[in-house]
Amino acid sequence: MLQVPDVHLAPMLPILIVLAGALASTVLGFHLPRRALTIINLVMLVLSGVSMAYLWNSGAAAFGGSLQADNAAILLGITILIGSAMTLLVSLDTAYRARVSFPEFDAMLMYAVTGTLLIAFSGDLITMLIGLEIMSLSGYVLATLQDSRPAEESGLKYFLLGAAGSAILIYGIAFVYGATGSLNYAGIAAKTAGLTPENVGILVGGALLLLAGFAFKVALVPFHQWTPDVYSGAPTSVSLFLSTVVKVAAFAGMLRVFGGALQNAPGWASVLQILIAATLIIGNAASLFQTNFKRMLAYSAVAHTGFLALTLLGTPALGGAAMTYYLLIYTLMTAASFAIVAALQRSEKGMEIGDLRGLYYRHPGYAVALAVCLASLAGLPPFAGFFGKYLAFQAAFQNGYVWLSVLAALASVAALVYYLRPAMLMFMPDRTPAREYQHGERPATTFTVALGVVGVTVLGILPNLWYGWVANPGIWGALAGR
Amino acid sequence: MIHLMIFLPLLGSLLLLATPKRWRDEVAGFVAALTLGLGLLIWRGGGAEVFRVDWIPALGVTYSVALDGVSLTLALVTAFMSFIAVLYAARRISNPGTMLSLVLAMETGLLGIFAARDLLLFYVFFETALLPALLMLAIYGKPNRMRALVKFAAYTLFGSLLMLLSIIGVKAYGGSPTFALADLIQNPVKGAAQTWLYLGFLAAMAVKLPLWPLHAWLPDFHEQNHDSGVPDVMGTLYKVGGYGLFQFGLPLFPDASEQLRPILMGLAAFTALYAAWIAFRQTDWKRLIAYAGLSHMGFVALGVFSLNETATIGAMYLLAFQNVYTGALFLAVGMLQERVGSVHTRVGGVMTQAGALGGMTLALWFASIAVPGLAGFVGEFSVLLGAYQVQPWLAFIAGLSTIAAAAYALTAFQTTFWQGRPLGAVRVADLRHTEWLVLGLPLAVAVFFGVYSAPALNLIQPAVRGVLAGLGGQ
Amino acid sequence: MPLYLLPLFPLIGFALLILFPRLFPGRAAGWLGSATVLASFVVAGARYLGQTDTPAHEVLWTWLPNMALNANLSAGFYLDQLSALMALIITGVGFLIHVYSVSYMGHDPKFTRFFAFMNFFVAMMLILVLADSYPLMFVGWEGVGTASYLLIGFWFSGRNSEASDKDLRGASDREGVANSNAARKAFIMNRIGDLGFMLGMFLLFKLYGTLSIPELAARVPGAQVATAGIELACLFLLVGAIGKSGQLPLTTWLPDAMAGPTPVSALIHAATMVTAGVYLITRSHFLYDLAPVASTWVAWVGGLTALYGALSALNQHDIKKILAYSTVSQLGYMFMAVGLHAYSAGVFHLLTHAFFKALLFLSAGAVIHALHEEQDVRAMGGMRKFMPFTHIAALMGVLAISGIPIWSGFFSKDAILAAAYTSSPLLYVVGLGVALLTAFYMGRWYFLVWRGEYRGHVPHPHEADGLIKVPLGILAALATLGGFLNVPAFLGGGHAFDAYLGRAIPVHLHEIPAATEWLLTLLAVAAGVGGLLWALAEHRRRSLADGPLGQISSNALYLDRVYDGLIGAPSRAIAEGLDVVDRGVDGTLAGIARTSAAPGGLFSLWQSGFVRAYAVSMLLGTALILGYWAIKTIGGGA
Amino acid sequence: MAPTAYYIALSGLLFAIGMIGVLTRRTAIMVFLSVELMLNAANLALVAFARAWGDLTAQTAVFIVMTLAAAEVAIGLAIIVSIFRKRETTNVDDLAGLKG
Repeated sequence: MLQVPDVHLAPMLPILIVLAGALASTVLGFHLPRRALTIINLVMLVLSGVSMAYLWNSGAAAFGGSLQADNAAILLGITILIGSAMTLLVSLDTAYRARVSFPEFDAMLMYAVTGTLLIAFSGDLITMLIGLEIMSLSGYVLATLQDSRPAEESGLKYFLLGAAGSAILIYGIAFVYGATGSLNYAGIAAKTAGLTPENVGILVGGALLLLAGFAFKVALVPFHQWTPDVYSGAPTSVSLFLSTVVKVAAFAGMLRVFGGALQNAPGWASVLQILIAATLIIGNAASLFQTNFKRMLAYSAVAHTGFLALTLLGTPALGGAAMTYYLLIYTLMTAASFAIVAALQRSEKGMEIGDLRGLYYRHPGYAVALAVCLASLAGLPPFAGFFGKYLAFQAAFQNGYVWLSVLAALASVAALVYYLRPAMLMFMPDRTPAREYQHGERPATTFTVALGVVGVTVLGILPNLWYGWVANPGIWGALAGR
Repeated sequence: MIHLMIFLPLLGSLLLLATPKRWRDEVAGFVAALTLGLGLLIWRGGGAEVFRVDWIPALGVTYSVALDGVSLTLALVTAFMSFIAVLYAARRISNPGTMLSLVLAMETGLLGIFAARDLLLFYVFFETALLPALLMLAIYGKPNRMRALVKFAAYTLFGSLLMLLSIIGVKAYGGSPTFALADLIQNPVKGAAQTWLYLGFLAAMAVKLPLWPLHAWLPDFHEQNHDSGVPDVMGTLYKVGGYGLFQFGLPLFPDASEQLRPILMGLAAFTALYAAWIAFRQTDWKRLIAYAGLSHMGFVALGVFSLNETATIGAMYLLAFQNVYTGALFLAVGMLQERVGSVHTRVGGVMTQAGALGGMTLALWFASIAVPGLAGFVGEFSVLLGAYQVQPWLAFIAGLSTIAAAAYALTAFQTTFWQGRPLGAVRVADLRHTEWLVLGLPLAVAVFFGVYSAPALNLIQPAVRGVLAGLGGQ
Repeated sequence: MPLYLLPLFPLIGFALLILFPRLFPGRAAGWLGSATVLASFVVAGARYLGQTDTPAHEVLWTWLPNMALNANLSAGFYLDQLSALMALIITGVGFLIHVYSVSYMGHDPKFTRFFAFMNFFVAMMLILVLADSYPLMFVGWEGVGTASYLLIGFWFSGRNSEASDKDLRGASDREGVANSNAARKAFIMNRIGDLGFMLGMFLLFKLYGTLSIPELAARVPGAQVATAGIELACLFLLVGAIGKSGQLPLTTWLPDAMAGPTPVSALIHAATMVTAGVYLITRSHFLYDLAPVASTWVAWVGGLTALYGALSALNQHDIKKILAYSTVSQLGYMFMAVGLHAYSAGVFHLLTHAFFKALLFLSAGAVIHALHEEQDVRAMGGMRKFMPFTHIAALMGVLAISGIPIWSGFFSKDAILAAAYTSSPLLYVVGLGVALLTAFYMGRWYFLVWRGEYRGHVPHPHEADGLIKVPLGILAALATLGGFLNVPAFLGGGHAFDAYLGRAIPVHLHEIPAATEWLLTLLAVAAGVGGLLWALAEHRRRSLADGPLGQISSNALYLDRVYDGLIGAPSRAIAEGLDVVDRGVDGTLAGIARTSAAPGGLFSLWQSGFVRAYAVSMLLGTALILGYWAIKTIGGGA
Repeated sequence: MAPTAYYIALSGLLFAIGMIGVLTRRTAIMVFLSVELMLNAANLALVAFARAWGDLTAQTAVFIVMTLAAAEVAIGLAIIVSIFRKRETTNVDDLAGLKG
C-alpha cells in the first residue's frame, strides 16, 4: 500500500530559510564579496526567526512527526539563531584578521546552523542524527578553515574524536531501537513502560551509549578533552560558534532524547549525575590554572556544561524551562565574552589573563562589558547568569539531587575565583603599554557585545521576559508526546 | 517613595557617569543627601508597609519591599553613613567620580537588602552589593589586593550559594507558593530538614557577620582597601549577617534556632573575645578596627542567637550604630593616613598637633568600646544582659572582651595620638573644612543615641517583639 | 529646682569648653568651669535644704529596653539623704578644687581643656550618685573612669613635647609614655571592675527582673530568692567597687594615677571618684544586709587593703605617692566599715576624708608648684619657712588623718574602729595597727616636707597666691571641724550625721558600754599620737628619708610586677599566639584551597594534547558506563 | 534463521575492534578507518534489530548512516590531506601543540 508522504513545508520553513542562506553562500560566493553574503545570511536568520514566531503555538509537524515545530523547538531555535547571528556579526569585523574571510566560512556556518535547527526540530532519532552530523561535519571544517597549525590540529582532534563520538551515538540509537522498535521520540516514550526485562537491559544500554555520545558533544567529563584544545586552537569567532550554538544544539538534542523519549527509562540519570559531578569538579578546578583567557573560557564552557546538565536531572517541566532559559543566557554571555576577545586579541591565541590588567583605563566600554559577562558567568546577580544557575540548582534540588546541588554550589565558588581574577585585573591601574589590538572599527562587534550585555542585564533584572515564555509546563510535557 | 529611596542612589550612580567632572561631587552629595532625606520622610510617615508585586510569577519570586522597624533603622543608618562617605570621598580622593559612583551603587544594594521581604530578592540584593565592593577594592586597593579580593569574594559566595540552596529548599519543602517572607512563614518547614536548611542559611550569614571561623576575609579586606577608608565604611555597612538572621533566619527556622542556640551562642561569644584579643596585637589601624568590628559582630550574633528579647533588641541597636562609629573611625584613620602617610599604630604624638582629630578619634573609640552614654553601650549592655539570662557563662566570656576592648583601643590610640612626636617628623595639620562634619556628625549621632535611645528603640522594639512572638514565646 | 540641673550645669560647661575653646581666652575657661560647679552646688544646697523624708525621684526619659518592671528603663534621678550628701561633697569640694586649679593650671597651654575635663568629671560623678538605676549609675561609673583616663593622661606627651632641646624632649617623651601608660592602666583595671559590676546587674536582673534601684529596694525584702544568688550578686558588685576604689587586688592603678595634675589627684583620686565603690555598696545596702558572706568579704578586702596601703606608704619618696597609698589605705577603712554594715561610719569617713585628703593633696600641689615641679620629698624640707599659710593648712590635714582628737579624722576613724570591735576583733586589730602606721607615714611626710632644713634646688620658693590659699583655708577649716557633725553619744554628742543619714540608710547602732568606748578611743588616740611621735623621733635621728621595710614598701609589695608576670605578659603572649593562629587559620584555609585545587594541575597534565589519550578517556568512559550497566543488569537479573 | 543475539554479538565484536583500533593506531587514516568500523557495527545492529521487529524504518536509517559515513570520509580526508601537506605526516601523536 502506497502512502502519500506526510510533507508539510510550513514547519520546515525556519530550517529551509537557513538552508537557502547556506546554498546562496555556496553559489553566490563566486560573485559577491563575503561581506554581502554575511549580510544576506543575517537577513536569512532574521527571516527564520520571524517564521518561527509565526509557527508559535501551532504545534505543526511534518513527516509523520519526524519534524516537530513545537514550542520547545521554537524556543531552542531562537536561542540558536541569536547565537548564530552574533557569530556572523563578530565575523564581519574579525574574519579578515583571522584569515577565514572566505565565502566558505559563511556557507559552512549556515550549514551548521541548519543542522542545529534540525536537531532542535527533530521528532525522531534519525532526524536528530542527520542534524547532528550536518552540524558536526560543518563544525570540523570551520575549526580547520584557518590556514594555521593550531587550527589544523584542533580540526583533526575535533574530527577524529567527533567521529568516534558519533559512532557511539549511532550504536546507542541502534540499541534503543532494538529495545523499543521505534525511532520516534513519542513512540519510544510510549513503549518504555511495558518492556520485557531483557529489553529493559537493551534500552538501558542504548540510553547509556546515547548518553556517552551526547556527553561528547556537550563536553561532559570524561568526554570533554577535545573542548579546550579545539576552542583555543580554532579562530576565536569559530570558538564562539562552537561554544554557543553547537553546545545549545547538543543540549537541545539531549533535552529531546532524555527529557522526552527516554524520560522514564531507567539507569541514565544515575550515570549522568556522576558525569555532572566529575564535570563540575574538573571543569572548575582546571579553569583555575589557566593563564590564557581564551583557554580559560574554553574550560569555563566545560564547567558550564556541568551546570546546564543539572537541569536534565530535574522534572521535564522544571528542567526543560530551566535549560532553555539558561541556554539563552549562556549564549549571550559567552558570545559577548568571545566577541570581546576576538576584538581585542592580537593573534588567534587570544589574550593572556595578565594582559587584561588595566583594560578599563584603555577600553572602558569593553572592560565593563567583559566584567558584566564574567560576573554573569560567575552567577552573580543582578545579571542573568544568576537566574540560570539558580534554576539549574532548583531543578536538581527539587528532584532530590541535593548532594549534587551542594557540590555545584561549592564548584561555583571556585568558578567565581577564576572569573573574578580577570574581571578585577581589568580595573587595576596599570602603566605598562597595552597588549591588545588597538586599531580598527568594530561597530558590529560592539553591537554584538552590547546585545549580550544588555540581554544579560535586562534578563537579570526582568527574567520573566524570557522565562515567562519558557515556563509553561505544557511545552515540556509535549516532549514525550503527551 | 520606598522604591525611590532604594533606587535613587543607583540612578545617581549612573547619572554621575554622564556628569561633567567638576559637578560630580555636588551631584553625588545631593543624591546621597536626598536619599537620606527620603529615608527620614519615610520614617516620619511611620515606615513603609509591605509593597508586593510579582516579579517572576512562574518561579514565585515577588518584588516585596518594606521598611519598618529594624530595617528602617538600618536603612537610615546606611543612608546616613553613605552620605558621610560621599562627603569624605569628595574631599579626599582626587577625581573621585568612580568612587562616588560605586559608593552610591553599593548604597542601593544595601538599602535593597534591608528592604527586601522576599527571600530571593534579598539574595539578589545581597549579592549585588558585592560587586561595587569588589570594584572599589580592585580600583583603589593596595598592592596585595588581589588576594584580599579573591578571599572576600570566595568567602561571600561560599556562604551565599549554600544559602541559595537553602532558599530553594525552604520553598520546596515548605510548599510555599512564593518566596515572599509572609508566604514562607505560612508554610514552614518541619523537622530535621529545617535544621539542615538553617545551617545552609547560616553559612551565608556567618560569613557576612562574620563569625569565627569564617572571618578571615575581613581583616585582609579592610587592610587592602583604599587609605581614605571610604570603602571600609561601605564594607562595614555590608556586614548584614545579623540582620539577615533576625529578619529571615529566626522566623523561618524557629525550631532549628532554638535547637542550635547554645552552640551558636558559644561561637558568637568566642568570636567576640577572640577578635578583641587578637586586635590587641595589631599594628595596622585598619586591621585593628576590622578586628574590633569583628568583636562587635560577635556581640550582635550573641544577641540574635540568644532569642532573648532584650538581647535581640540590643543586637539590632548595636548592629545599626556600630556602623556609625566604626565607619567614622575608618574615616578618621583615612585622615590620619593623609597627614602622616601611614596607618601604623606606632606613629606617636599626633594629638599634640592635631587635637581635634585626636579628640574625635578618641570619642569614637569610646563609643566603639561601649562607654556608657554613647550609642555602643546601649546595644552591648542589652546584649550581655539578655544573653546572661540565657547562658550566664557565655555572657561572661563575651563580657571579658570589654576588658580586651579597652586594652586594644587605648593602646593603639596611645601609641598613635599620645606620647611624644618623633623628632623631625612632619607637622600634623588639624581637621579642616568638611572633615569636621565627616567626623562630627557620626559622633553626634553616637552621642545622641547613647543618651536618648527612644527614637531607635521605638522602631526596633516592636519589630523584635513581633519576630520573637512568632517563635512561640521565648 | 529639678535634679537634672545638677549634672547639666557642668555638662554645659564641658560642652562649651570642648567645642568652642577659642571663646574663652585667658582664665575665662577656669572661671566658667568653676561657675558651673558652683551653680550645681547651689542647686545641691537648695535641694538639701528643701529635703523631706521621702526621697525625690525625677524621671527624665526612657532609655534602655526592658530593664525595668514591665517597661523600658528610664533615665531618672533619685535624691535621698545619701545622694544629697554625696552631691554636696562633690560640688562643694569640686568647686574649691576648680578655683584652686585656676591658679594652679594657669600656665598650662591646655588650660581650657583641663577645665572641660574637670567639668565633665563633676557631671559624671553627679550622675553616678544621683542615678535611680544601676545602668544609669554605670553611666556615671564609666564616665568618671573616662574622665579619670583623660585627666591622668592630661600630659600625654610630656610637659615639654614641643621643646627643641634634645634632653628636655627626651625626658618629656619618657614622661609622656609614663603618663599615658598610667592612664591606660587605670582605665583597663577599672574595666575589670566594671565587668564585675555588669555581671552583678545581670544577675540582679535575672533574680528580680528590674534594675531600677527603688524598684529593687522594694522587691528584694519580699522576694523568694536563694541566698546564694544574692551573695553572688553582691560579690559581683564588690568586684566593681574594688575596681573603682582601688582596693585589693585591683589597687595598683591608683598610685600610678598620680601622673595626672595635682588637682586631679585631689578631686578624683582622693575625694570623690575613688569613693564611688563605698557609695555603691552603701547604695546597695538592702542587698548586702541579706548577704552576710559577701559583706564579710567587703570588710576583709577593706581591712587588707588598709594594711597594704599603709605598708606601701611607709617608704615612698614621691610627695604625691605617699598620699596616694594613704588614700588606698583610708578607702580600705571605709570598705571595712560598710562591710560591717556600719554604713553611716563609712560614709562619714568618706566625708571627712574628702576634706582632709583634698587638703593634703592641694597643699602638696602648692609645694610642687613652689619647687617647680619637684616631687621628691628628699629634695624638700623646711618648707614652713617659705610657705607659712600652706604649712598650717597641711598640718591641719596631717592631724586630721592621724586621728588626733577634735580633728575630723578622729571622729570618723573612731566610729569605724568601734564598729570593727563589735563585729570582728581581728579586723579591729588590723584597723588599730593601720592607724598607727598612718600616723607614722603622715608624720614622715610632714617632717620631710615642712620641717628640717631646706634641701631643694629652687633658690627662693614662693608662698602660693590667693586663689590657692582660699580653698586651702576652707578645706583646712572643714578638716578641722568637720568631725563635730557626728559627735558620739559618750562624748556628749547627738550623732547628728547618723541621724540624718539614718533617714535613708539603716544605721546599726552598736551597743557598747561607755567605758569600753572610752578605752577604744584612748587606744586609737594613742596609736595616732604614737605614730606621730615615732616619726618625730626618726626625724630627730635624720633617718626619716629611708622609711621602714625599705625596697618592699617602695615597690608597693611588688604587686605590680606580680601582675605583669601573671596576667600582663601571658595575655600579651596569648594575643600574639592568637594572631599567629588567625593568620595561620587563614593560611590553612588557603592551603586547603590550594590542595583541593591541586588536582586542577593534574587535570592539566591529563590534558596532554595527544588525541589518542583523549580517545582513551572517552572510550574508557564509555566502557565504564557500559560496564556499570552490565554489572547492574546481571546483578538485577540474578 | 540465526537468532538476533548472534548478530548483535557480532556487531559488538566489530564495535570493540573499532574501539581498540582507535586506541592503538597512530596514523590518522587508520584511526579514521577504525571509526568507520564502529559505524558499520552500528549498521549491523540496526539491521538486525529491524529484522527482529519486522520493521523497515531502521533499515532505511542504515542508508542514512552510510551516507553520513561517506560525508565523514570526504571531510576527514580533506582535513588529513591538508595537514599532511604542511607537516608531511599523518601521525596523530605529532599533533600535541595544544594542551594543558
